[in-house]
Amino acid sequence: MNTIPIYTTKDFQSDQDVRWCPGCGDYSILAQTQRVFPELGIPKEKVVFVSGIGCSSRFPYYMNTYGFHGIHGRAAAIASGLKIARPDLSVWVATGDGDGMSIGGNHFIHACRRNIGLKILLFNNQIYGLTKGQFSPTSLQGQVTKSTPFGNIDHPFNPLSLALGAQATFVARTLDRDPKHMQTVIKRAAAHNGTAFVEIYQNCNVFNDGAFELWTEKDSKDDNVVVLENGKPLIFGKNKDKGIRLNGFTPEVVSLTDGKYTTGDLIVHNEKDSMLAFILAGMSGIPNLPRPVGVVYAVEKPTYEQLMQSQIDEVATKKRTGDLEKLFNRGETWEVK
Amino acid sequence: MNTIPIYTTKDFQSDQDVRWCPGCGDYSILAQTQRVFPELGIPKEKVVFVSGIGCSSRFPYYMNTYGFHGIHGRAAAIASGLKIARPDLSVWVATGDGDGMSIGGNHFIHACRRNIGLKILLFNNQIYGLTKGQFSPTSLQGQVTKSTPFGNIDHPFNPLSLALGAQATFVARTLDRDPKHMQTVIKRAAAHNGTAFVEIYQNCNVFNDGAFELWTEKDSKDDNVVVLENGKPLIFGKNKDKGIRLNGFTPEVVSLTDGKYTTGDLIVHNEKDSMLAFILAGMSGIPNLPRPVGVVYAVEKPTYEQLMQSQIDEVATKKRTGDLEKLFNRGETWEVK
Amino acid sequence: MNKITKNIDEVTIRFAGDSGDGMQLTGGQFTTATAFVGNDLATMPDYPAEIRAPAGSLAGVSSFQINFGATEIRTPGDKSDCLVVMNPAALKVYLKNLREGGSIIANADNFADKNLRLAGYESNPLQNDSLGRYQVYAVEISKLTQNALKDLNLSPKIVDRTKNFFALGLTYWMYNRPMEPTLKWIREKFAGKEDIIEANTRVLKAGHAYGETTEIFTVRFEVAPAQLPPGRYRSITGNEATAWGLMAAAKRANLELFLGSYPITPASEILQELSKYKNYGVKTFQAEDEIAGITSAIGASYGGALGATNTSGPGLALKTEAMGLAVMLELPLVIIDVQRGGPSTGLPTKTEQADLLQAVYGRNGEAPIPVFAACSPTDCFDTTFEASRIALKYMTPVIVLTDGYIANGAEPWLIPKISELPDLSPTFVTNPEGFAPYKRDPQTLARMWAIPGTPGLEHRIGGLEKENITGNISYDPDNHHLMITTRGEKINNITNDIPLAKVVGDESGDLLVVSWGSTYGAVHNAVETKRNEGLSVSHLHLKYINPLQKNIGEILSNFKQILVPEINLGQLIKILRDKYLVDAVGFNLVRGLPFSAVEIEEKIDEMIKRG
Amino acid sequence: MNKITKNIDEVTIRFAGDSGDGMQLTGGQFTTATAFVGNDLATMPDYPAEIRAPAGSLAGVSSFQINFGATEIRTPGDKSDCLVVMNPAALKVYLKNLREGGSIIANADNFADKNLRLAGYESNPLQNDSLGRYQVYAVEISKLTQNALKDLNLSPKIVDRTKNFFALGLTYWMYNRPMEPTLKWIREKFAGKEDIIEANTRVLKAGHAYGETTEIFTVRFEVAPAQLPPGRYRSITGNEATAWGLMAAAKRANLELFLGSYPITPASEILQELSKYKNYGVKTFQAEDEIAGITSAIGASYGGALGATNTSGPGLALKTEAMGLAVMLELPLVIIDVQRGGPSTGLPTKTEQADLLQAVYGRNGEAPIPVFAACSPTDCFDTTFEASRIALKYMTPVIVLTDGYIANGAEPWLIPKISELPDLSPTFVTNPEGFAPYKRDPQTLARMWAIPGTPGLEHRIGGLEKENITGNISYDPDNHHLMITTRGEKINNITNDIPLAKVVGDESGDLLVVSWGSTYGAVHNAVETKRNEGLSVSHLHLKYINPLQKNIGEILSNFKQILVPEINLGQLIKILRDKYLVDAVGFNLVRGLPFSAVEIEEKIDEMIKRG
Ligand SMILES: Cc1ncc(C[n+]2csc(CCOP(=O)(O)OP(=O)(O)O)c2C)c(N)n1
Ligand SMILES: Cc1ncc(C[n+]2csc(CCOP(=O)(O)OP(=O)(O)O)c2C)c(N)n1
Ligand code: SF4
Ligand code: SF4
Ligand SMILES: [Mg+2]
Ligand SMILES: [Mg+2]
Repeated sequence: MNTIPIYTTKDFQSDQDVRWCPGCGDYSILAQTQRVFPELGIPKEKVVFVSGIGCSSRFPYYMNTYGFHGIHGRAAAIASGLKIARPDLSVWVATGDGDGMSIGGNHFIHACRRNIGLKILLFNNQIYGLTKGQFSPTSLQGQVTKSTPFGNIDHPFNPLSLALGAQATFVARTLDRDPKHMQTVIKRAAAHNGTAFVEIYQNCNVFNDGAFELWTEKDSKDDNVVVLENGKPLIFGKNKDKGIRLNGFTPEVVSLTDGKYTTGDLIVHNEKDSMLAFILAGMSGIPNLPRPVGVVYAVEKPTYEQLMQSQIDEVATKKRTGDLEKLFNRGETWEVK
Repeated sequence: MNTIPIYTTKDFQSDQDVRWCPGCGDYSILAQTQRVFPELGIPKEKVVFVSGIGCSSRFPYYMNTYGFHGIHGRAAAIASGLKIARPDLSVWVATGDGDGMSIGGNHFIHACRRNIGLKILLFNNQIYGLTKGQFSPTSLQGQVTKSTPFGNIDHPFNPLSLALGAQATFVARTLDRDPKHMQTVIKRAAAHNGTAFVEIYQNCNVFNDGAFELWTEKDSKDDNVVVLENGKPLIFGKNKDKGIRLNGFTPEVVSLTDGKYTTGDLIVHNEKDSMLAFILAGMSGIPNLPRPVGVVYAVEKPTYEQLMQSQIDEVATKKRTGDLEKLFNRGETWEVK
Repeated sequence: MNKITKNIDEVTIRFAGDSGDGMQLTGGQFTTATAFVGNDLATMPDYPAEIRAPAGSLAGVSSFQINFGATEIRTPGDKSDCLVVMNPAALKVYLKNLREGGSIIANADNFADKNLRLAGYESNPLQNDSLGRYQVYAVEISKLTQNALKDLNLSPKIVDRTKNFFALGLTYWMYNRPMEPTLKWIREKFAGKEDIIEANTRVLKAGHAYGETTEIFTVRFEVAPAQLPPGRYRSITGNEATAWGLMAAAKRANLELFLGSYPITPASEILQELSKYKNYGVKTFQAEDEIAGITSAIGASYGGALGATNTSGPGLALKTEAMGLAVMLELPLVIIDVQRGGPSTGLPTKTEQADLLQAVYGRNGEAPIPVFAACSPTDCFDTTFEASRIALKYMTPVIVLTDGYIANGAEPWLIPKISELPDLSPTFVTNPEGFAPYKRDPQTLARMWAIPGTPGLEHRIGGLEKENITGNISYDPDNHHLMITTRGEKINNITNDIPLAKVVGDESGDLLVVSWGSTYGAVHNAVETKRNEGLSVSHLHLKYINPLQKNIGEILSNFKQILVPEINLGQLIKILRDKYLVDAVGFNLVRGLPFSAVEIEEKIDEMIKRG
Repeated sequence: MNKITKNIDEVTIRFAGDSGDGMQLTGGQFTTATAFVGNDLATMPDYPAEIRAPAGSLAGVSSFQINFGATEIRTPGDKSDCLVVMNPAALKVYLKNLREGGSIIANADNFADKNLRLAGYESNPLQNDSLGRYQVYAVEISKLTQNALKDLNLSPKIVDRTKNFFALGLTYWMYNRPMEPTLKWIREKFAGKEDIIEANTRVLKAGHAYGETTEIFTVRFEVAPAQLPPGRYRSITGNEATAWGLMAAAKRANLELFLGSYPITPASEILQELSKYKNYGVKTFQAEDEIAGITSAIGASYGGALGATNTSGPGLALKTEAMGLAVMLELPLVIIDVQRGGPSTGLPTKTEQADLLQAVYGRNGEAPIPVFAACSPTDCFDTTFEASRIALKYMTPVIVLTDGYIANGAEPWLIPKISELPDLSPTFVTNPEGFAPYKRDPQTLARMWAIPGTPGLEHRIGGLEKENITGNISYDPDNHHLMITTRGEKINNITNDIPLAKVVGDESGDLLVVSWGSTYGAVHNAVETKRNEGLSVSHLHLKYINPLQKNIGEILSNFKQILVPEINLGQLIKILRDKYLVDAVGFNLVRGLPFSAVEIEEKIDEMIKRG
């Protein structure tokens, strides 16, 4: 039996110079990933990072694991093939809001649907970084970018809703500026069986600086972020004095101090409730609600690679392991002398 | 001022031989569309049907309007360009579950997100018809098809959930075998401002016969279909004796005759509630629930082409209509004599 | 009755009828019986256009052609000698493919008003004299079938469905084929349904007896067994052979086979065939589109499988960008393009050879990929196996071109012994010492291959230009030039690893006809005919399109004229003219159909005459 | 001080520094001042690789080169005469591009430990004798800037940001450029920020004064105005010119312009530029991917707009399938490919010419598309306009090839009068009588164009093969051949509509150098040089790659040798050899860089010597 070596963060740092702009949120994502990996209990050589193209997609070069820097938008498809061929590997996808949601949107939703064992980290900076600042499908309406000098008229995706709508079994959100939280979420994603989708709010300080300030800055975040914890009511605020309750199906903020509502009135998070998951994901689209972060949804469902293996086993049991020689000679054949 | 001629169904029938298999559900969709169009008040020459490739994608040939038979999966993208260039046209997309959800999935979700004024009719037969019977992204798990001789291991999309997750503003479902219902839904789609998505259960009697029997056959449909009507409680059953209520966020069937529940306990349909829409769409994934048909969701939101026009108007007001000659001579120029 | 038996060398028969008439089954059974007597053969189904048309319509006609003989058979036959038609539409569609003086066996019962109208006949061709140039046998097949089954109490629908066996029995009699293989097949196929077995058996025999006893048939034909290499044979279509070629290659490489695919006519059967072999180390992945098809296969190759993807022209177009990635990554990958009529959606069910330039040149940047072409159904096996060999040995994607004609066609295949096929096992690096992802084998220039899961060899690859040896990203100008030329050289090196080209006929002369892909058979036959007539003409067939074999230039230089027939507007010819500066002449018919030998023969005559 | 003024014909200067040093701005201002005095000029920025690197690192260097002169300028210059470097990394990167004996102006203040280390210098090159072959001016630019602004109370950061104006002022003095245009620009750009205006103004003047007064500069240069055609000029980059070419074409066609696009280096600026002109009848659509980019443009063209799409190599690969659709639909469409280093992701920020064969041949089936190539930044305007003309007149997609080099480079552009540009208005059919969607103009073979919204002309088109004239789906073999050849003929007809090719130099001789695209300038200069030396060499430049002009064959036949330099492994040459059977020789350097004239000159010498 092999034992897994005891790793440190260093073991996951490759020898390549990290080439993001100083101050870029990508550094934190890299650091947290490198910090978390020693704890996952996966042999380093069993880990593969697959990416597309974008600033975020440079990620694999910096991880001292196997790495595959693909072409724009195709990371999920490449990774799917790899995972199906090699279910023993731990396959991670590092992608951007352009790479994963624009050109790569189809592979993304199909990976979710199939519940293939990929861990997809979406570096959402609401901009195309590498190509120097055009809008992305997560850019805000009205956002002025290089390709929308008069403001963006596209309505953005909500990545969590999209993943849920595509039948994802694990959906989470975290932030570049909250290292501890990100570490927890990455660990949860690693532990999930099937497609795990993590949206990471990532600041592009060059082309979209401050996009997530409200939810990352010291003085505003407590009042604008609600951290989801399974089984716990949705409470937030600097003084833990606010909560989220449902009005019909629509979440709303209530005060826990004005006597009208108590903790008992609040939504209690249940990771396994797919309908609640949609409600929580949808909060990003409603003004004045705090932004939920954490694991929004997590259920177990047979993975694609498990189903494939069962089918292989089943067929092999019924029909024995295939013998090509016999196959070729099966059915109508005849001898020429 | 032009008046619109009074059309009959015949006016919308082209001179091309209809070439679907005898018994195919596509015939009904064509018939209902041709029946409804005279009532829409749109001049025939302003209507364009755009399609991709598939049995369903032959649709444009049979409509005596403008028609564009594109390439596989790209109908929504072609139609988007057309609608942006020509907002005056009524642009319809006829697509299949392969064309629209497999190869064309990305264009589909982006059209929904942008709320571009397309009417998308998805002929869902849960199979690839034209290529003779491989599974599609809406085929059921376990389904035996030409490419899954031991049963399909893919988990299917729920087209309604996918559209909602992609921010669609109009989402509906109807059935090939219910002409009246289909007519209503098509009319509603036509009237919607923005992307209107209609999933049509369509029987492929050659490669996937009976896939929707439960919801279309006389003796089973009443007990297995719940027809959504805005503002009305969800009641169904041959004797209108069953209803749907929520247990937490999960819909469940209750009897209206055993005294436990009354109509007042049931879900009341509200087309404008996005969270309810997800719940209703999600019903297809829960065993033993009736299948909802009708308009699941319909809200007004500025369309892409409207936003573009406002922006053009705004810029034109601020900067006047562009004069190319002036533009070329603007900024740093110099004279050579 | 006095029946004459004529000995003939070669016959072509076509069975044609409505889609519902079971013509493919009939043809298949005839094929089995023909193989059984030891003839060489080739077959070709012709399906109606993609969407099923109304019964009896021209668009709904389905047919099956078989060419068999006592000598080597290379094509399913140009014109048929005998046309079996179950309805007027079938006659209408295929009469032009019947040779003058050929026989027509028609189900007279179906030549009634409605069917005649659907086929566009004003009057019954069986009854007027429009078919004077042919030998017409109007047989009341439906009625005779009903008669044969009268006492069985079967539904009229079922009775009607057996009528193709009547036609089959009749042709068995005419061409002296044994009924036993079909009778056996009926027993196995319908095991448990005794009434169906009985019905089919009776009708088959009734057809046979009809030939034997009625007066209208006076001649039957005898086709002696062919001299085929000894061994065990089976019939195989091009698409089956392609699928099996991949399986055999993976087996001999000791790798799992991974097919990433998206259905498309006429390539879907490869996916369908491979999806049956879950228990053979084969994984098939029906992806969301062609791009995911190829990129998933690249991912699988990266993981150490034999990655493959299959498609037709429009799908190949979509895979273009990813092919460039595979070139950059230098990973093995087999890309199969079953060509069909283009451009765009074109003629999806018809054959064409117009993807050659796309395969050779259709990528951004300098992205050389070997391109091999199969020339017949069975050659699909060999070509796919060979492509896998080169892909694994040179760490490169390889494109295999087949086309709708050979993909759907079938011929007898001498079943190989798996253990006697070449060993293709790659060497995975496992030793970290001296490892660098772009270190190359000095002879092949193939790079080292280390797969995930190997401790100590963790490394990163990608589509950006990479530094020689280390594989790190490099923007250095000279390195770029070096890598571009190295990748080119690697592909050119393959010429050292493939056999020299061989001319059929003299090594020099007046005219050389150069073919590639599925035109092989027609060209071969035409050149043979013309050589027998004494013309100085030879034949060169190219399996290797890129790189070309070393001796092609020399061969071309030995002929006064060069003719290149292609089912496109001239594609291979561009490469030959560019590379060898020879004034080759193209012969181009783009009609969605294979060439007939006669067309080539006429062109040869014209060229020779012109001198 | 005694300062000498030297008259020179042509100078090349490069400004280089860290990404944050404002070198692009500096270069831009120098360009304006140079245009102001009437020199001809060409410029070229060189950005760092895509992701921004740490300050002071080699990867972070940004530069701007300008070549200007009293004679016609065709390239941004091979080697520079003067190199202005703001830090050691800039020196390290660009020293090899400085000619022997050239000048270096360095900001000595930045040549300190950390920066030297980052650039990989062991000791300060300004202080050791490693730069002996150059004229080195080590100027304490940072300190002098600080001195000039001492009393203004600005933050050190802001002060530091103005130091590029010192370098600019100094070069203005050296090359005798007027400061006024820049002073004016400063006033306008920073209107309202008086302190910034004051700071920049002071520093610019300080730099100028430094040259005038200090002793280290003894020579200044005078470059006389060039003889340019009279008229109003502006500086324009290739990507801007492409965007404007599309706008001008749409204007002259009386159509809306629709650009369906997806960002990709180095083509994104075309989308960005056009997105500014909402009020000019321009609609830009940033699509979800390249496929949606082109298909939306096809949809827009179908609706009666001038549809266009732009991309670079990997994106062109993705558009392949849709291009085939456009061929089949016969709709106008302009496809712009700004080539970059390949294959795959390759060298995204570098230049290359390796998409030519993809553009000409890279589609499934026979799908001919005209391919035109621009040769300089301003030629992008003409080529795009011409492509639009052909697209509209022949109802066809047209591909325009430019590349990273000319897309980012700039030169003076004689601003055309819109009203004097050719009228491109298409005729939309409105009369139902005699209308059929595939009825053709007998001369051009272009089909009739009826757009949605036209009563009575409702019709359907699509990617399946269509019946001649009616456009209905047709599976007929002969019709297919007819349509395939007709589409081919239509494209060939364009040769009747384009001017004949002209040779620069003698019409016959020892050597003809054939160029296409951005190698134009270097080849032109090299041939000119060699002709001046008395060699029998001429130059043929091809803008029309497909179809080739009618007289190309004749021209080629008049030379003993033919040389085809390309930044690829030989692509145009394949077409020439195939088509004209001439033994042309390739000259191929694929380094992500433009050719220098010297490289071409050497190759010319070699060829002439070899004879
Ligand atoms: C086929 C193709 N199209 C376009 C590009 C250009 N491109 C590279 S990265 C990118 C978008 C990057 O945005 P995102 O995925 O959000 O990553 P970020 O840089 O913001 O991390 C684009 C459009 C490409 N490399 N390939
Ligand atoms: C690029 C490309 N890939 C694949 C195909 C083959 N193809 C044509 S239709 C189709 C799927 C049809 O399924 P669906 O969209 O569900 O339509 P249906 O026939 O069931 O109505 C496929 C795979 C094609 N024509 N083009
Ligand atoms: S451009 Fe933005 S996302 Fe890219 S490295 Fe720089 S800061 Fe990060
Ligand atoms: S194959 Fe199926 S979907 Fe297609 S026409 Fe036939 S019945 Fe309809
Ligand atoms: Mg981004
Ligand atoms: Mg379908």
